[in-house]
Amino acid sequence: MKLVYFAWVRERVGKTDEQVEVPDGVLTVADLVRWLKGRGEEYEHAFENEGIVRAAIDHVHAKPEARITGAREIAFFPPMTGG
Amino acid sequence: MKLVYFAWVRERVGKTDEQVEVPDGVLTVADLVRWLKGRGEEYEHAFENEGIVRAAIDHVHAKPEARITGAREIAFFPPMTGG
Amino acid sequence: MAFTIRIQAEPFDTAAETASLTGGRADIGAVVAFTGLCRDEGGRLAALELEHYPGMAEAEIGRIAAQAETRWPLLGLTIVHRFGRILPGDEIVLVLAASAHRQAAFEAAAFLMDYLKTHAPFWKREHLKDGTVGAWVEAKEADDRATERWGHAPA
Amino acid sequence: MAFTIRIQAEPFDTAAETASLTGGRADIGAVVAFTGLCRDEGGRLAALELEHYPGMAEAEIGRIAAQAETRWPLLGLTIVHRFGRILPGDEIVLVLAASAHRQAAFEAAAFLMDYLKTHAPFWKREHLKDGTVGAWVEAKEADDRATERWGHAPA
Repeated sequence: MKLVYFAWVRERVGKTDEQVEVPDGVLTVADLVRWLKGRGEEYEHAFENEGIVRAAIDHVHAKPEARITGAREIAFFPPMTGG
Repeated sequence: MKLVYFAWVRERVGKTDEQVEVPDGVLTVADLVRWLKGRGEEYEHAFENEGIVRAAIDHVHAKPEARITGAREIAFFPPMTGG
Repeated sequence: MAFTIRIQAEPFDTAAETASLTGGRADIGAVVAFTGLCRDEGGRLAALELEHYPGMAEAEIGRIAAQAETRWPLLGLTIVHRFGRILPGDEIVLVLAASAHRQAAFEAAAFLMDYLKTHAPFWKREHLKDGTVGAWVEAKEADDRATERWGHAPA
Repeated sequence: MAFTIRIQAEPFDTAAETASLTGGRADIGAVVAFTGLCRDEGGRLAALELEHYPGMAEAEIGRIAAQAETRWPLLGLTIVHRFGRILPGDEIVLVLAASAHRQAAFEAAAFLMDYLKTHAPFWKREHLKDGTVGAWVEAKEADDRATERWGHAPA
């Protein structure tokens, strides 16, 4: 599964994207965030306020409780400021 | 005092404008309309539904009860359809 | 505030009007441009004829624009209204409202259009494809209702 | 319906976009064009940097546009959003909404802008005149509230 990061989430994680193998039991976006936070300080920092960071599964906005099974690409980013 | 007419009011009256001397006692827009209606069929026709025709005194929209004393130009026209 | 009002028979150039409103400035964050066009009403219409009241048209649009300026923090305003014979597909009216933020620009442009429709002294008559001169366009109650939503009318 | 969505680094040409939306047609009575511009924030700002999520940006704006199409009787819709480095006074986003009547065009353009602000995956960062890279622009609660007034969000 490919993870991609944008804006200050990208800066805190320190990479634009990465390929990960998530363990069994990581079923939702929230599970994935919890698992990532266990992987190092940079993730801890990026997701320190879980209510702020948004997610998208395969280019569609996703809530924390959304299932990630079968997803090709999951993105994490701050609230959007385009327009 | 100059009277000017627009759109179908102009067509019914049969002229674009005219100079009139209004008699004493014609004090408001409504008085003026009443006086005009006594001047001939064409005015009778133009103002047959007094609630429809609008007026302006010196380029400012005016209600039937508005005073016409001292006005240079009074206009009569249908509801506006610009924009 | 940049404030332009023109009543003219000639077509207008929206790009040039916009450039003259925003050129050389960096305080404007939002421009809303409304363009009103002549429809052919399903192929029935050959042209619209727009009659206006010279002098009052400029004055009344000026009063409407001044009202918009007191209601919203505008950084620029352009209103161009054409008169005369206008063909289907051609432009009739342009309203440009500029502000730091989008809400003021959107609301001011909508307000201006509602008031132009109901207060600016212009009258449309239809010329039909069969060569006849059609009826004067009737004012729409929906336009009066749209105008009423803004509350007190400009004097 | 004419439906154009583009994400690009290059400036856009509003007049050309409008012409391609309305050209050769006589059923459109109203076009609302919203242009969002880069402000210099009182001279503090040297540029805005716009990061975006390629692929999702197009997809999300497509979903927002499809939602607008179900809500209003639109005859054409164009959305162009830039990314990269944008200088004060330059254009960031263009929304064109065309309809037979003005209300649909105004409402659709306002709806699209509210959703672009809160749902399209773009992030702005300030580059300051003193040469430093400033903060990522924070999302505004006012934008969320503006979006909520339209009711149910697009899927």
